[in-house]
Amino acid sequence: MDVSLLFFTFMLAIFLGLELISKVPSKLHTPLMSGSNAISGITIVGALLAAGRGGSVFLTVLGTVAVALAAINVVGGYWVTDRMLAMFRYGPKKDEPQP
Amino acid sequence: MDVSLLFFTFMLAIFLGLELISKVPSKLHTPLMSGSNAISGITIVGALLAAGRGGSVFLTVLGTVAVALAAINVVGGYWVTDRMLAMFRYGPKKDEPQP
Amino acid sequence: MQIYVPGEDDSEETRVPLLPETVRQLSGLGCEISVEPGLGAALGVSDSAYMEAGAGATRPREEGLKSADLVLRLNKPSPGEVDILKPGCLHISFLDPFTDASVLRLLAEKSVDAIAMELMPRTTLAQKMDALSSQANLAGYVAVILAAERLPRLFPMMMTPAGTLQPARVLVVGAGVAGLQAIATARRLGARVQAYDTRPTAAEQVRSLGARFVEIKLGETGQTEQGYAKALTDQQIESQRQALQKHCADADVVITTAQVFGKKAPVIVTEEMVRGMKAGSVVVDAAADTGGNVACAAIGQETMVGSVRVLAFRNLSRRVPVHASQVYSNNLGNLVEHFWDKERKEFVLKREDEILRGALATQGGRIVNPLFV
Amino acid sequence: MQIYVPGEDDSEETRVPLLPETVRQLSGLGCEISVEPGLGAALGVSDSAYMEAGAGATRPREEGLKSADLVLRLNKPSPGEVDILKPGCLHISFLDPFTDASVLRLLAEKSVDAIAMELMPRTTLAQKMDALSSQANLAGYVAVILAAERLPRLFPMMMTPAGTLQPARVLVVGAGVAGLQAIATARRLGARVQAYDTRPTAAEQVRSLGARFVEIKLGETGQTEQGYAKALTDQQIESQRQALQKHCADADVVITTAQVFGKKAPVIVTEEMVRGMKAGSVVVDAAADTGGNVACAAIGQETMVGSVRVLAFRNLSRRVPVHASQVYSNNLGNLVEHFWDKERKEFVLKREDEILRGALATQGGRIVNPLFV
Amino acid sequence: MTALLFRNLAYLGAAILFILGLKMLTRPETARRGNRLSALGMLIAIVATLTTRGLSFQWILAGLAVGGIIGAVAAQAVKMTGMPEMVALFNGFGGGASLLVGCAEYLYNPQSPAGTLIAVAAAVLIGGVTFSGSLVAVVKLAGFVSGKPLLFRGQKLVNGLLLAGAILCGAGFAAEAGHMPGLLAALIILALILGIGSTIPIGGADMPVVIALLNSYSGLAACAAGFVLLNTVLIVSGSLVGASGLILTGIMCRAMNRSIGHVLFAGVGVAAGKAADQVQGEARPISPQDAYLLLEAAQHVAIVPGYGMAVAQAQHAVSELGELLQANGCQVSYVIHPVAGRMPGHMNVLLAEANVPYDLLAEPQDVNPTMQSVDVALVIGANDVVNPAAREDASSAIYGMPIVNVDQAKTCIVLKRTLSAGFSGVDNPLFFKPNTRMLFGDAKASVAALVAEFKGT
Amino acid sequence: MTALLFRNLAYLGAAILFILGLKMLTRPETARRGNRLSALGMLIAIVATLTTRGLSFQWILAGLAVGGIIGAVAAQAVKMTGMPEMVALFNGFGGGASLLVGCAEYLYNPQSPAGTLIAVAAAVLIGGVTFSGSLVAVVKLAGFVSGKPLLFRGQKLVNGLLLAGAILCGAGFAAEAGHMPGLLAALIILALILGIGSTIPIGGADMPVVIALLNSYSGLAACAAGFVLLNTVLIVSGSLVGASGLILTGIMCRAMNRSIGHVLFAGVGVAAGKAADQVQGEARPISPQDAYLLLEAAQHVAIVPGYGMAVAQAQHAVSELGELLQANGCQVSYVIHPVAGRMPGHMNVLLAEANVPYDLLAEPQDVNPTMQSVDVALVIGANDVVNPAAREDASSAIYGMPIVNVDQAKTCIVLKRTLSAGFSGVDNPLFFKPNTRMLFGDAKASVAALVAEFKGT
Ligand SMILES: NC(=O)c1ccc[n+]([C@@H]2O[C@H](COP(=O)([O-])OP(=O)(O)OC[C@H]3O[C@@H](n4cnc5c(N)ncnc54)[C@H](OP(=O)(O)O)[C@@H]3O)[C@@H](O)[C@H]2O)c1
Ligand SMILES: NC(=O)c1ccc[n+]([C@@H]2O[C@H](COP(=O)([O-])OP(=O)(O)OC[C@H]3O[C@@H](n4cnc5c(N)ncnc54)[C@H](OP(=O)(O)O)[C@@H]3O)[C@@H](O)[C@H]2O)c1
Ligand SMILES: NC(=O)c1ccc[n+]([C@@H]2O[C@H](COP(=O)([O-])OP(=O)(O)OC[C@H]3O[C@@H](n4cnc5c(N)ncnc54)[C@H](O)[C@@H]3O)[C@@H](O)[C@H]2O)c1
Ligand SMILES: NC(=O)c1ccc[n+]([C@@H]2O[C@H](COP(=O)([O-])OP(=O)(O)OC[C@H]3O[C@@H](n4cnc5c(N)ncnc54)[C@H](O)[C@@H]3O)[C@@H](O)[C@H]2O)c1
Repeated sequence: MDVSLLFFTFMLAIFLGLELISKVPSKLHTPLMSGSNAISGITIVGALLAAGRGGSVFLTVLGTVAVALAAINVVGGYWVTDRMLAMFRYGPKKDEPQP
Repeated sequence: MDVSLLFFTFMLAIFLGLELISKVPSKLHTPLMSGSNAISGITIVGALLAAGRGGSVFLTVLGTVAVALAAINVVGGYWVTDRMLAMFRYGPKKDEPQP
Repeated sequence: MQIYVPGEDDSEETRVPLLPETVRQLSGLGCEISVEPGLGAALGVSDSAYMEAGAGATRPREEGLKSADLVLRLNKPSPGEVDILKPGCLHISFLDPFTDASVLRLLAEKSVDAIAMELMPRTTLAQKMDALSSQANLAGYVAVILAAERLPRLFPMMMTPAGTLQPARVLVVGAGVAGLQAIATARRLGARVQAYDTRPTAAEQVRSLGARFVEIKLGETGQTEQGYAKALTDQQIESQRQALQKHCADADVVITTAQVFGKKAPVIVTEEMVRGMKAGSVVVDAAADTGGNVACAAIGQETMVGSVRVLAFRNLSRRVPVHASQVYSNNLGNLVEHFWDKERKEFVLKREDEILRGALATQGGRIVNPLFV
Repeated sequence: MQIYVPGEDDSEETRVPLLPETVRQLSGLGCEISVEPGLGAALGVSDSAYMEAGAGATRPREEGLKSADLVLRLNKPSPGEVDILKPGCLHISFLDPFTDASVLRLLAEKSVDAIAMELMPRTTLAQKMDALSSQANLAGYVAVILAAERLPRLFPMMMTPAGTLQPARVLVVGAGVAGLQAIATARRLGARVQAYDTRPTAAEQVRSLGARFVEIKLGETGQTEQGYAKALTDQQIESQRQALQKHCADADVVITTAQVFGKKAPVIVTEEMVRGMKAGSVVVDAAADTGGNVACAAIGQETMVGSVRVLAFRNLSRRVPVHASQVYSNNLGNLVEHFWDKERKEFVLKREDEILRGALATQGGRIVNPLFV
Repeated sequence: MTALLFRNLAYLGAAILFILGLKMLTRPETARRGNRLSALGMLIAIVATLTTRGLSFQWILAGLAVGGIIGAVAAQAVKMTGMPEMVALFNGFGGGASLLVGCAEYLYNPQSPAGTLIAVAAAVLIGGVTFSGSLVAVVKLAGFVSGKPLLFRGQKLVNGLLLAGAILCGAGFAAEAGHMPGLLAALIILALILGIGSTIPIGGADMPVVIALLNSYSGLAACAAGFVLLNTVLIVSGSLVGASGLILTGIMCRAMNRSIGHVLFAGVGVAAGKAADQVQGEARPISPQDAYLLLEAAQHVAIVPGYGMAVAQAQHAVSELGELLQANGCQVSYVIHPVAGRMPGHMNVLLAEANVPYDLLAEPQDVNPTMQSVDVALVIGANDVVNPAAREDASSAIYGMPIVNVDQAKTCIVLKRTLSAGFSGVDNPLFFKPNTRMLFGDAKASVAALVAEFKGT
Repeated sequence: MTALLFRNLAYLGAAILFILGLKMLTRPETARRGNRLSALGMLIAIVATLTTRGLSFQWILAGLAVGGIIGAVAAQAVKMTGMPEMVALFNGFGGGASLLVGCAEYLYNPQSPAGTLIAVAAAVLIGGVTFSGSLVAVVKLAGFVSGKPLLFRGQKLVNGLLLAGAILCGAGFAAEAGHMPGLLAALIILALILGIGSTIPIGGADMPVVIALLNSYSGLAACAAGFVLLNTVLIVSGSLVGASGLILTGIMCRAMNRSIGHVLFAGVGVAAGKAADQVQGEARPISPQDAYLLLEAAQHVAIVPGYGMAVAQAQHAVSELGELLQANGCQVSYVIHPVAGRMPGHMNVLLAEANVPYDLLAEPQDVNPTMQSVDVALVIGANDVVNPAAREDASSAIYGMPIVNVDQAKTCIVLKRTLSAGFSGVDNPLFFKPNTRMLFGDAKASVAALVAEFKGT
């Protein structure tokens, strides 16, 4: 049951991912890539478990390295995306639509 | 775990449902409604279990009624949708795009 | 009610005051109409066409004028004609009162109630009977066509294998009804069009036709409640001339339509400005009827000023008599229908009516229009 | 190489064969150019403008013609002028060989190599030197403007407070270069335009300008390799007339531009058809130069046929001399440049060249053009 | 285990087919294929369910046979005009089935955890509302009772109380760990009454919207049943239908120029007219999206240009919109009032420039007599020439001028920037009529937005 | 239990924030807010994870601190021009982390079921490819090595073998129930080599596309890690990024006029030119969608109309497209060749009718000298007037005629219905040039489709 449910979730997320993005102005290509790259740093959740869960020192070190790598990805990714987006001039602020 | 996973699935399906439909030509409003109504007949899965699982006669009858109702919904729903859609003339057949 | 429609004596007049179609409209209201024999001859409309449309008879001018309750005509009557009108009858036509108000006196003396078409107010409601507008509209078109026919170059731009032909530059001075139609027509032909007017609202209207508006700072200008322009001070006229000088020099065609209601048209284009234009350029003074905007124009004629051709024909709409007659005839028809009392089958002169307050020149033996009292 | 440009004697000729701009282009190639004094006078171009542009000198006609290696001019030379040309020189102008081929003989006798502008092939490459096209283009525009000026109604549709003015109906017969430009111009002015041509490809071209194409079934028609129309059989002409009759009767303006290369223009519009038109309508015969398409037209004049006005002016492009001169001058300039050998600084007559094969009338003392051998 | 795995894979496949099917149903070219794909998914889900160990088939087959035959016969027999009722009926049965599934599951296993009981309550509540609401819709649509909204004072209050009661019953039921089946019975009754109570005040004209909404509900009911059974395919399909149904309801609402709030909480079917007469003085704005939906569904559109079109230089965009409307099968006419613009023939110049064929131009007197049959009158920067005061208000300065009677069209959309008056300075009551919507903004931008909506399909 | 529930709810919230964030990142007005929402989601997920019972924090904090600081400093310090490298680098680290997570999980619990082991292998394989591939991209972009593609014979074969080997190792590893850790080590090595091997043949110009693709991979790696840990938020977020990244890759590819196949399997960065010269004789069609992407990204567009525009009566649509391009910040000129059309000034009449300002019109001699700086030359139904044979082929009947040198623009899109010749009957080699794309169909329909794409944004 569990695993099949996971596959359901997986399938739905894939479909959602495919639907979510349809047309992106070219100036947003890089920020979008960078922003979604930051999301893929979610693997940090696994890394945290690996680093904190104990086990051999080797394992812990492995986990810690994973945490560090993932943290770079997450922190750097969001930050750099934010910097890129800060450079844009927006159009009319007032009708900034809610998502 | 189970239940939270179900909620995940639920959430994803809701989002997907919201994204899936954005602009529908007015002549498709009724068929789309009818077609998605047929999908909601999926409750027949539950009805089948209720009717076939045994238990008291009352329960079985309840289940059977549920099966019958759901079957009407499913069979009638798809059928009537197909009939509606059969009436449309399509534009150029050749560039019928894949979904 | 007996309606009579006389023709015109002026041999240059090509228009016909009333067409069979309007006769049909009016006889539908219950009017009895008679027309002068040969009324429609200039346009090839036969007397029998009028009869078929519901006219009762043709009558010679004198007989017709004597007996009519309502006279519909194009231009003002001669003093002799006024003299034979039935007292108390209603007379509708252009009266040209600003040039010569004596006819009003004659009409008043004869106790004729007279509506002067040129006094029709510029309101939305009155527009259907506004003959000044409907003729000015045609004049604007004609002005451009006259210029195009005489210009030694094309109006539109063309990029051809034998080089690029630059579009003509057209300057329109005065963006009232005639000016706007001139702008539209010149734009249609592909010219680069600039236009100028003193009324502040004109800029938007010029742009609404896709042309450029020439901005000249003159200080206070403004317009009357009727939408007519106010006359400028001498100093304003002077600075306006200066500012327009270089626009004229650039232009291949200058069309002037500036008028001031009830006054002589302002002189905007000086001889110097005309002489400063390129050889072969054309100037059309479409305000010739009220004295003209171009200093060196010979009213009514086509002359060369240096190497520039200056046209100052009167009554430009006469050059498209078919449509000019159609719109004038409709204006008259709409006017009569508007004030027609269907029960009593007669034209009712309500003094309190806004339109009549403007357009009525004489009533009950007196000149009633405040402009001429 | 000495180039000489003489003026024209015909007082009706308003065009100038070469403008200072082209002089500049040619002297840039290394030509020595002299012009007849007063060459540009008709357009107000002074002799000094030519000098500034690089012309070496002004020379009286006789002197100039005698010494020139290359003569560029507009219309064909008089026999006397041919006589004084330098043998072996090159002469480029319209020669009107179909009307009168004798000038070719004279030129050949004098051993003058002559290019006739009207023989220029209708290929993509030659288009920049194709004077027939560039003049026809202007003629199409002029034809419409002439008609508009004379029509007693407007071209565009207008829905006004005084009624709806119907747009003029324009029929264009012959949709070559002139016809297409006429269509475009009439459409710009807002008329309802129909057009007709015998060449099958014309329909698409007419529609590409947004006008209606009148379909008439005539059987085999077709066009030559050059893109010119083939002459019709008598029977075809007859059925064409019949079919066009009712379209003419509906039209306010008829413009004919039908020509057949090297032949007299076909008579398409009969007097009966003209008389069947509405009073005040206008017919412009733009094929007057080659005999005219309208039976009752007086070539070169404006006449009334019944109540219809018929115009059959020659050389319509003369009415827009500024642009007509510009394009002809550019045609000449492009022609010389195309065949100019930059090394040897001279005009090279390659006999095998496709363009020259068409346009060259005489060479080396013989008439070489196959149409006239 | 393998059977379970197989079943779950089949469910996964079915869900994918439903998703694809729904997606394809939104495009005319693929709709029919989409519906069939989704039917295939349903077949797969049913067959997979039947492989569950320990099911006895006689009852199931009886139920399937009876239901299937009824459904098929009904679907085949119904006339095209009766489609909406039929859809509503089927939908009601679906809701009823979910209700029964919820009850049966509870009765089968009364000692369920609280979560399951909540789900049971939800399935019963939503299913019940769907069931009875759909039946009311059927009855109204079929004309068994008047389509008129049944209104009484305090209706909203009653419905609110019913809902509150139902929720309380459900909560109590779950809190008591299912020991009080009476609460469930009460819940069922309340749900059925609520379904009726919330549907009867809605007029027949709004029924399609109501059915779409009930359809969304029946999806949610199935989803709730899924939570009862902890069955993923039910949850996924149910919530898909629930969510997309909501979107569809919104789309249909806007295409009928209704707000969902109005549909649900007032007898809008007829009351729109009445209600709005009272709000004279308040103009109703509309978004380009909603205006698009109105135009997209229209059979006959009258475009009335005025000076504002000229100022905005919107003629090319207008002409393009006209072409798109025609391509959509709609009859389009341009009604040119003689005094529109600022010079005679102003509109003609502009429309000719934009290549609008002369045949499409009409004068007011040609169009006015049949204005009632015009679905949408699109007023583009005109004001005085569509001012009904000229007809209605004898004291107005323009009284007596013939106008374009756009106020008599089914819907009138006015494109201008503000509510200010036109050239004549006379205020325009058109802007406050119940069937008028204001599309504020520069006319060119607004028309371009409409064009974009059309092309974005 | 409550902690678990809380954690799962937090994960649910995080996933919702990721979804909203991604959606908002696609619109300029909301992008920045979207990115911050998604960052908030990440924070929530991390904090929630830290509530897991029994975690010891010292290592975690060390890792977080080191990684966080490095990330922040790098992100702050990098110059705008260095952004792409930086993104690639971060991405590589993400992939590396997934690889390590997979390994660690296996080592922690070597007796996992086969399913988990498959997931471990997938995480390691995809993570490894992402890691080494990203590093190659960084090195290429930063100019440490030449951006040129490194090509050698049999490269594709080698990569294929590497991939097959990696899959075999993974399968063996899972089949042996994890008893052969050596296979895992081998898998790691093969994955790293594969990442390098599949990236070095790609030219520097294509790197953005490659990074987008590797980004999609790193999502999938995270998803695989999710399957290892049976953690939903990982699965959901990872597959979201994986799927949307794939779509983004496609979008970017088309905006750069590349096909994804070319990017991956040939050294397209420079080879496009070479390869295409050989395929002379084969015209490359383009869809309106792809043409839109090219135009949307263009800074300077030259529109070259011809007789086909007149036949199609496409002038209004063309004018509208021009306006949209200008509104998009692009410089637009209309290049009118003197002989275009069928009468002198043919294009002028039509463009004037469509209100194209005279200032935008240019003659060929004005534009030709700077044609290299034109991003897209849009040839609308012109043929002879853009035929490079007039310049290149002395035997051609039109040799010597000046043409519009659209073949020298960066990209040339030709709108016509077929490959047939124009008026002159001369065949046009332009259609087969490597930088030419054919947008087949009626010009009006094609331009309208482009306009629709622009407006649909
Ligand atoms: N035809 C003639 O010969 C002539 C001559 C002179 C006067 N008139 C008079 O002009 C009037 C014509 O009637 P009409 O209905 O055409 O015009 P109107 O009554 O003057 O109304 C035009 C409307 O367009 C709106 N508008 C202006 N710019 C706009 C823009 N950029 N985008 C959207 N809307 C815009 C204005 O409202 P917002 O400001 O709220 O946008 C205005 O209310 C009549 O009263 C007539 O008598 C006609
Ligand atoms: N300017 C003049 O005065 C004049 C006069 C006469 C002749 N010409 C000659 O005409 C030519 C003009 O060159 P050009 O480049 O403008 O035109 P062209 O070379 O004739 O090419 C026009 C192209 O447009 C395409 N086309 C036709 N209808 C179309 C439609 N509905 N949608 C999309 N494409 C369409 C055709 O290709 P498909 O069939 O594949 O679609 C054709 O190849 C020159 O050779 C010139 O010499 C010019
Ligand atoms: N309400 C209606 O339905 C209606 C109908 C017709 C006209 N009008 C309005 O009436 C007004 C006058 O129109 P008209 O054409 O009869 O005016 P007109 O013929 O009296 O004058 C023509 C134009 O010349 C301009 N002018 C005057 N002095 C000038 C100067 N020194 N320099 C430059 N321009 C100068 C005026 O402003 C006017 O625009 C306009 O506002 C017009 O819109 C309204
Ligand atoms: N290749 C080029 O660059 C180029 C340049 C100019 C013209 N052309 C082509 O040359 C051809 C001729 O053009 P033109 O204007 O010089 O032709 P033209 O002046 O010789 O004739 C004018 C038109 O009259 C038509 N015509 C002849 N007999 C007719 C009849 N009985 N009824 C109706 N119409 C009749 C012809 O078909 C032609 O279209 C056209 O196809 C044109 O496109 C090509």
